[in-house]
Amino acid sequence: MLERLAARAPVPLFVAMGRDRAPAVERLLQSADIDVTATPRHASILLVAGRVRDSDQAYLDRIHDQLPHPRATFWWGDEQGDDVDEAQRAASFDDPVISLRALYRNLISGAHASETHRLPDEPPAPWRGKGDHGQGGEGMMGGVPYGRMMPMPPTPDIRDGLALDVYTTQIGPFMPYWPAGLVLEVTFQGDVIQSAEVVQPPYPPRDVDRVPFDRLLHETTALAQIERARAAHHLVCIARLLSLVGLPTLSRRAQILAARVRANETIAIAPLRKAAARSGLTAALAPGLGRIDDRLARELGGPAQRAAGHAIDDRSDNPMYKRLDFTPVTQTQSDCRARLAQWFDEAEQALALVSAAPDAMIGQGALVEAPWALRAPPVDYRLTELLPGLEWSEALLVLNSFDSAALCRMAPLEAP
Amino acid sequence: MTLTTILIVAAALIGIGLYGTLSQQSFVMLMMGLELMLNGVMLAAVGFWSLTAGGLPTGQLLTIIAMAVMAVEMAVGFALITAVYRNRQADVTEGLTTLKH
Amino acid sequence: MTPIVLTVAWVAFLLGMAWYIAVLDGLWSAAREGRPPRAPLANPLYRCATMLRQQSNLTEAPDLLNWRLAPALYAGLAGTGVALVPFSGASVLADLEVGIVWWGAVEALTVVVVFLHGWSANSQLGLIGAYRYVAIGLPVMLISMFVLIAAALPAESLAVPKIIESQRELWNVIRQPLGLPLFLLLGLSLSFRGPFNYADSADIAGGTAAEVSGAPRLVWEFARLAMLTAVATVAASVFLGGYLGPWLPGPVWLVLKTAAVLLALVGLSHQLARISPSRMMTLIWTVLLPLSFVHLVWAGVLAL
Amino acid sequence: MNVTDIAFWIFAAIAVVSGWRVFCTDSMVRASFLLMLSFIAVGLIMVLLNAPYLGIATVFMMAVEMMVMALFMVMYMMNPAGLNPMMMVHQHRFSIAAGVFVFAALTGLIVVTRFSSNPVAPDAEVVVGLGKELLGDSMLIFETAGVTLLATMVASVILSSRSGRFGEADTGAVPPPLEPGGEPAGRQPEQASGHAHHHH
Repeated sequence: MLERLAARAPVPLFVAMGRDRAPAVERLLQSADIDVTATPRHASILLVAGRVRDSDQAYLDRIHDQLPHPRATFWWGDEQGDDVDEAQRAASFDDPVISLRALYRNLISGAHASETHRLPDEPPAPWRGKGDHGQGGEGMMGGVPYGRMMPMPPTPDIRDGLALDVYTTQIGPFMPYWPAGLVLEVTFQGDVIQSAEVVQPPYPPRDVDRVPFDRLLHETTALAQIERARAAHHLVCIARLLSLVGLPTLSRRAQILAARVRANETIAIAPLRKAAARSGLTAALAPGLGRIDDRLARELGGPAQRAAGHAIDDRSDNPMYKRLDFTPVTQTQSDCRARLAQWFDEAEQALALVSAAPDAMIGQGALVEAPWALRAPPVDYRLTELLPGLEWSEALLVLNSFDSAALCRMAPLEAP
Repeated sequence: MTLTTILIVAAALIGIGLYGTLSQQSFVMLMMGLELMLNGVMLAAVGFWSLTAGGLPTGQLLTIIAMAVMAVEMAVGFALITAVYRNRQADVTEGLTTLKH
Repeated sequence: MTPIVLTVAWVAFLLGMAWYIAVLDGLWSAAREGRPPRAPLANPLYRCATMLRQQSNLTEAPDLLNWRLAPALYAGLAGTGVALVPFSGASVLADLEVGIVWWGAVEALTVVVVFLHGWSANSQLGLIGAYRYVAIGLPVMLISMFVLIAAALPAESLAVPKIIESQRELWNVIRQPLGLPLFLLLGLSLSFRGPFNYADSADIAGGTAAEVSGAPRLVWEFARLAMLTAVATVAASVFLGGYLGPWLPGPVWLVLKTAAVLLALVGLSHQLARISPSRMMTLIWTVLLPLSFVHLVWAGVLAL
Repeated sequence: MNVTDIAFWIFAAIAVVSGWRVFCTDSMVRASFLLMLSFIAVGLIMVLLNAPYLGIATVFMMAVEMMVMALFMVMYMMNPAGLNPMMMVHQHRFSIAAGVFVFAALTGLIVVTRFSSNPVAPDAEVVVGLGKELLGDSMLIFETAGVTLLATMVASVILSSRSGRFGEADTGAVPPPLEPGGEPAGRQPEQASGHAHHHH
């Protein structure tokens, strides 16, 4: 009885976003048959979307072992060999919902055996503790459980100077609402970030977003395709911010719009924008939050640069766009709000261009602005300078107000 | 449940509170000892009020005042701890020595 | 009603309302996303079954006693909140002379229990959720206490049944117009939903519930719904006259009013964006708390 | 033994045992919530003693107070989140002796004293009586308590804020010298601070 009921529930799924994940990943995630969880502890299936770096494998194993039994892994779009069960993988162009549901049903009924631990379930260092709850010993500092570091000496707090203990931990690379692939070592005081260091850089922008732009290098491409790719990319970025401010339903709406834009459907963004504004999306982003200076904005290029008020866009010089009276939209404030408004404006503008010239073609090799800054130089600025002093929730908003290309450029691996 | 048993329980709370106040090094734990003593005092006050004063309203008032004292003690205590901590990074009684000698 | 009947009604009310909220949640999000709802009536049950089917995991060296106890205590607190409210003039499970004060204790203990849940799992994101919740939960609780004291003024009593009886002529929602909106914020805060979801939000991977799975998680999620029910029931009684109403029997009125308040609460939780905790603190201390003072003064002047 | 007696003994046992465990547990958070448990048990005894308002107000107040206490504990103990156990006591034997002595002395006094018996009537309107007393005859006392609390709030904000009397507190609010170019007024604290001590 319990099993029959449980088998009909939406599949609780934790998604580990890899490199070059399938174009349909957004579409999958908004399916009503799927329940994307915020933590592996709530999921039954670990979905690995795309390829995972070798250095991320250990993180993936740790997440895998956090899933409660019964559990299974599903690879989607990763070229896993034949050693992986047919029921647990799908090619990137497949729609895996049916396979996922089948896997989940078998998992619940016991037909598919639950996966065992991948890592040994033992402490990382020998036990050195005492006490009822096993955390330590005696004396002023308490114990040293498992030979772990004791708290750092206190540092003055950034906000009011009260020097308290700090806490250092690694975050990423598969955290929800976190730039895929990025691993940061963050030092907290309470939930305020004191310092951050890049352990692993984020994944570069996905192939799916680049397809029309790459194609343009060697063949004539429809303007509509290019602008649709831009609108879809921006909508996905907007969806992430919507989720972060506690509007998951609107976020799913943005994801659905992005998937429909990719499927060449005609959509309107204005209703979403209006609903988001009515829900207080702008109020949720504090004015001035995540403001970057002019130099950084120029170096980042792309939407971040235009959000700072610089009307620089490769499309301005393109004859086809000139014929359509294209002028770049800009904002002035260069903060999270401005970048969000820029995404909305550019997505709306892109769709307006599509409807103004549905059949226009862009010649091979023409210079067209990508949704992010494709040709910008390396940035002499670190993400790790942007985060200290921010609360955790604000830091996430700031991180997600940049596209993955900008993040990649701001978070290279620091030289040891 | 007689007055005697209630008062003995209150005495036990006061005794434990005194032990805590005298033995703890940390300011905050020290304040916990004080609170536990006040807990015993409040219990004794309500016991007297209920079983010997025949429901005289001023008896309850005494307990309310004890609660207010507790709130004052706690607020001022934490403020002092914060002030001392800002100045000296001290959170145990041995950290303060200016009143010695 | 005999105590046994009352107890059965109390349990049925809590379970039924929790299911009702879960259904409303599903319908509301489907409508907002513009897609048909997925098995709207049965989906909550399916999810319950999923959680029951999952293993209840352990973290490294958790405070197991507190971790397992916290969900049950949270549900229990919600239950005592509902027990304060009379289903009709003569039937109330806990006829407490100081009902409003006990409700205040329920709010305060809820903050403690949620903190314990996040703390005892021995995990950093859970702890961040716990701290955030305390920072927001305590001042919101103060607001609700002022609002409830204001509602007790015209009744000249701290007992919930007397407060209901004092609304025979005029409901408190009209007499004290600021009360209900301020009290609804408490509902969102006590069960951390929508704009007040600082404890279990997705940006900290589920916060205080980030490490819990299986049956304890089911109890935790049920307790959140039960607490929302408790707030709605108290709100329906203190501001909307509870069981009072023409034609229909008292319990029906109470259920209808509670369902209406819950609809408003679910709507608010879906429609409003969440601002950062520090800005919410500023908003509460500088705008909402003074507003509740004004409300109390207004109620006091009227009661004179 | 009736139900009230059984309840009393249970609550009394909870109050005393959890009060004692406060100083035995090795985690700050557990310590403050054990103290809260002790207060809740005492509050429920008060309800048994026909003082429902006082009893439940105790539960309410102590839940808030101990929550704040737990946060302060974690803030000021060099111990992230109070998860690491520790034992921090001084003059231990003397404290135990003092505690036991006070308990024994009080108990002795209680046992030998004869108390008059005048219990509160079961149907007395104690909450109404308390309200009338607070805002009637004893208004002055009540208001004094209120003003004291207000003064406390002001004082604690001043004490704990960053801007000290002679500059920012954490950079050392040093009073000006009494004569030009002299030593700062007042006594200088020694450099050995409690916190640095623990990190040896």
